[in-house]
Amino acid sequence: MAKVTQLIHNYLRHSKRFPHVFCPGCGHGIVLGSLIRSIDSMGLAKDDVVLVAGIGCSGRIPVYVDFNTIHTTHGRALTFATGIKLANPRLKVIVVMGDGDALSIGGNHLIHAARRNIGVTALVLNNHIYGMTGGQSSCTTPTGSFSTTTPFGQLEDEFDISRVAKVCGASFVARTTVMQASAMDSLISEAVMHPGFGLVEILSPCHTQYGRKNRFKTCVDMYKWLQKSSPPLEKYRELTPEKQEKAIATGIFEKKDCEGLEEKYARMRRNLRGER
Amino acid sequence: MAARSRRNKTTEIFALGNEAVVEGALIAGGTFYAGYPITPSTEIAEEMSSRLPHLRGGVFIQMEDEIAGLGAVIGASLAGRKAMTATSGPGFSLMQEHIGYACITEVPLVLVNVMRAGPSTGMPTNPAQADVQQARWGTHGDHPIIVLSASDVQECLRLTVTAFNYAEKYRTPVILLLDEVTAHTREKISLPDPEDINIYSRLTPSMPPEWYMPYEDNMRGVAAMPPLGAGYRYHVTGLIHDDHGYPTSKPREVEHIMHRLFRKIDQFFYDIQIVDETQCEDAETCIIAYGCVARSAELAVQQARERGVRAGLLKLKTLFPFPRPAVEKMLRQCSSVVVPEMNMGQMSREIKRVNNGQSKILTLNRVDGQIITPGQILSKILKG
Amino acid sequence: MASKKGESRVKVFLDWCKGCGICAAFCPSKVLSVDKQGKIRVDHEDECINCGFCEIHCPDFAIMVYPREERPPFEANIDDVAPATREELHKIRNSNSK
Amino acid sequence: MSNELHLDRFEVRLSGLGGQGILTLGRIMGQALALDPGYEVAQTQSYGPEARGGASRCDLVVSTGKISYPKTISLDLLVALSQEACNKYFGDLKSKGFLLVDTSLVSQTPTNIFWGLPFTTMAQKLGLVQTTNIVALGALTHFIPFMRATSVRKSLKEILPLKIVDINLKAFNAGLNRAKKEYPEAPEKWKFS
Repeated sequence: MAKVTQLIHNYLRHSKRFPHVFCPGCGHGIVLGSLIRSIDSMGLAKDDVVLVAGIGCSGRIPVYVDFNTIHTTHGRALTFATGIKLANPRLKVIVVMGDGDALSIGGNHLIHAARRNIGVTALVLNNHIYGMTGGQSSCTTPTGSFSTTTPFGQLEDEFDISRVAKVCGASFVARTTVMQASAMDSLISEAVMHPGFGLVEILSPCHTQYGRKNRFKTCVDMYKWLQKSSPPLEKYRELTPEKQEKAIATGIFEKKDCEGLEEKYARMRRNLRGER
Repeated sequence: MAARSRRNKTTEIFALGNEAVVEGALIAGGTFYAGYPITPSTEIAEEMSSRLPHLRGGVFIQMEDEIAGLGAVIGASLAGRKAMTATSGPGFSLMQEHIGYACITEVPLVLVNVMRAGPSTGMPTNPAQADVQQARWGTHGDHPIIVLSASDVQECLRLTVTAFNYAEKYRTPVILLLDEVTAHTREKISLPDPEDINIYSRLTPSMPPEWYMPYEDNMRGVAAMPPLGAGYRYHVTGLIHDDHGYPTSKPREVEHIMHRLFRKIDQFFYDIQIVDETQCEDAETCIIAYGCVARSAELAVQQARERGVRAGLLKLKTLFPFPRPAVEKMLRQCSSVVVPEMNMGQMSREIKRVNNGQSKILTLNRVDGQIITPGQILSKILKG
Repeated sequence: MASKKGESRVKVFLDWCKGCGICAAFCPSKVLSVDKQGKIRVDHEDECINCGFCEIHCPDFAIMVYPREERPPFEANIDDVAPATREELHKIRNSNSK
Repeated sequence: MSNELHLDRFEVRLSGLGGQGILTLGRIMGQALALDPGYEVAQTQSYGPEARGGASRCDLVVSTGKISYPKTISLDLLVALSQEACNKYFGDLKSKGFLLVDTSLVSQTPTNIFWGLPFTTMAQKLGLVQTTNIVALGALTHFIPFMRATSVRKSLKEILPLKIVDINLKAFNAGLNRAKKEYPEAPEKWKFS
């Protein structure tokens, strides 16, 4: 275990100033650590990994890590990733997005990336809020909870990111939380190794913007709440319907054998060119 | 599809303007197209979809919207491809944010916009030249950009090659403006032998990666650009960044990159400025035109000469950076200048800006979705 | 991964620690606490069972656990150097005057 | 190329209903004139938003020298394959221009001086009404003196899908022969400026 932190340090950009910009207790750092560990465990070269991010807190992740990193426009990270993957299928393209990034402004792109099954991995960091802009409600802000733009409680129903991805045809869908870092490591590895479109939804609490407005005294309270309310899928199934209502299942929701779009395209090209 | 004429023995084909764009792109080394279909630019996508898969590594993808189209093009360009997209009015509006992204991250790409008439959905199958200022200033924030305009089918091919060359040489998005008439006219064009054409590709770094600076300021103002995965790991961001690519808000570094972005285009101005002069040497009345209107103007000049009026035509192929020296020369020389265009005066605004009272400027604007006829220009010349 | 008590040492990079308290709150052996400065303090190093929770859940990569017998990370290997004792000083002085 | 007729903006409009193959006709004709005898040709089109039905038109400007303005100004020849097109575009014809109509669909012409052949009926007799445009193309090859049958056939083979080339060549010959038979004098009537 001793080498874990040192290993992470090896992947960080030494020219960047640390600590990073995330608030104390923000889960995004844990995700970054997990991402580094899983990439290391898969034995991928730094050069072969492209980390693409959108705008928002999650968009700040790539700059710290020594891969090919791209900080794109709001919500469009998946479109850049699609271009990169089709242009050079050898690259492992990982997209880091926030909930607002992926499902609000970028909802269309998520739907279609899942549908066309492009071989990129999307990590959706769900903190239930627009963190960077100051805590406005997002499409995943739970019904009834408060934000700077829902001062009287959110009236709209929230998106279930994993479910959206699944019905859109994503061939690998999983959910985890930052309280389960080891599980997250293996889920990310599995998603990256998966040939088609893989999506991992990661619950990453935002105490600064969401927790404070919703009766969480400290960020540790949020982590405790996460620990309590996110049972693995098997346990979740055993719960009574009332309890299921309040719980958030974690684990793998979808995994099907498939071929990524870039592979299909390459095959079509080989056929047209008469190559084997 | 079905639009492509099968190759003749000579290298002449009978093709649409849109098809000529595709020929140009392929000659220039384009291997990636992502876009969203929109009239009157669709033939470009259709043609690309049937041609690109035959190329080694060629990729065509139809994205979910124009925003995604340009996003994928930027991604592919970062991965080392010569990439392009094509669109029309509404799609061009959607692409604006990504044009700015490509400007600040200095990603080479070519964007063809076949202009429509009117704002919003406008008139899909009628010509106009109403996106000239949008092409220049569409995306937010100060930025330099190269905007070209083709007036006939052969030019569609040539200028597409030029657009790719500029994009690669100066690491910048290049916008090629067409209009419905140019895009949908079929004409005979000769396909140049690729060996007769200068093709430029971006410079890639050749040094140990640790010493590579992705946005280094050098004499050219254009840094070398490696494809993703080549060992030069760097950070690409739409935030204002320093020479290493990391976000910065230090006033000195911000000023530095903004000035360099403009300088890299400015210092190559005379390479970028392309204009055609027709009978300008002794002209007293000059028509300054671009796109399909320049062809009407050509006939009008001929007819005016037959009536003893010494008219000339300055055809602008580069719209931005604004070809000021070429225009100023005609403003000094001629007593009147006619600016016919199919908008409410987007280019004449630029010309008036540099006029300084040297010449009388007559505008001729048509916005009914019809091309300006030679007769209209002629009567303007005769009256002026 | 868990080992016996007393076999591990804990290192905190205080420059990077933001004091969120996650490691302290979830440490099964109560090794850590948040001090008045808002940084993590290692209180009971001997209690550490090297479960690894704090390392992989520290958002700031600011904490590491390593085996006791290993050389402490980020310290120079100067074990065989020590300031002179009084006797040694005396001895040196005597030998010089000889 | 030197023994070709010298042309200065010879303008043709092909018009009819969407779905009659007006645009294909224009393309084959344009390519035949541009690539083989080496004229300059600018072919433009205009059509309604609907893919089938509605008005359709295709203009060609043919010239020995470079063409500046690509659209038509006043027509030397108007080909109308529908009554509506004939009514609509007759006014764009030059005073000395010629009119060619499909007599199976155009029953009333605005003038008594016109060339007319029942293209649609002929195509139906051939067994494929879709070849109407190519029957017309055959006739046009006779009427337009600088258009060579060999180059039109070549262009037709290049543009049409392989499967339907044979029937269309048949249609082409039918149009050409019928026009030769009924209007043997026609090609001599042109006066080129």
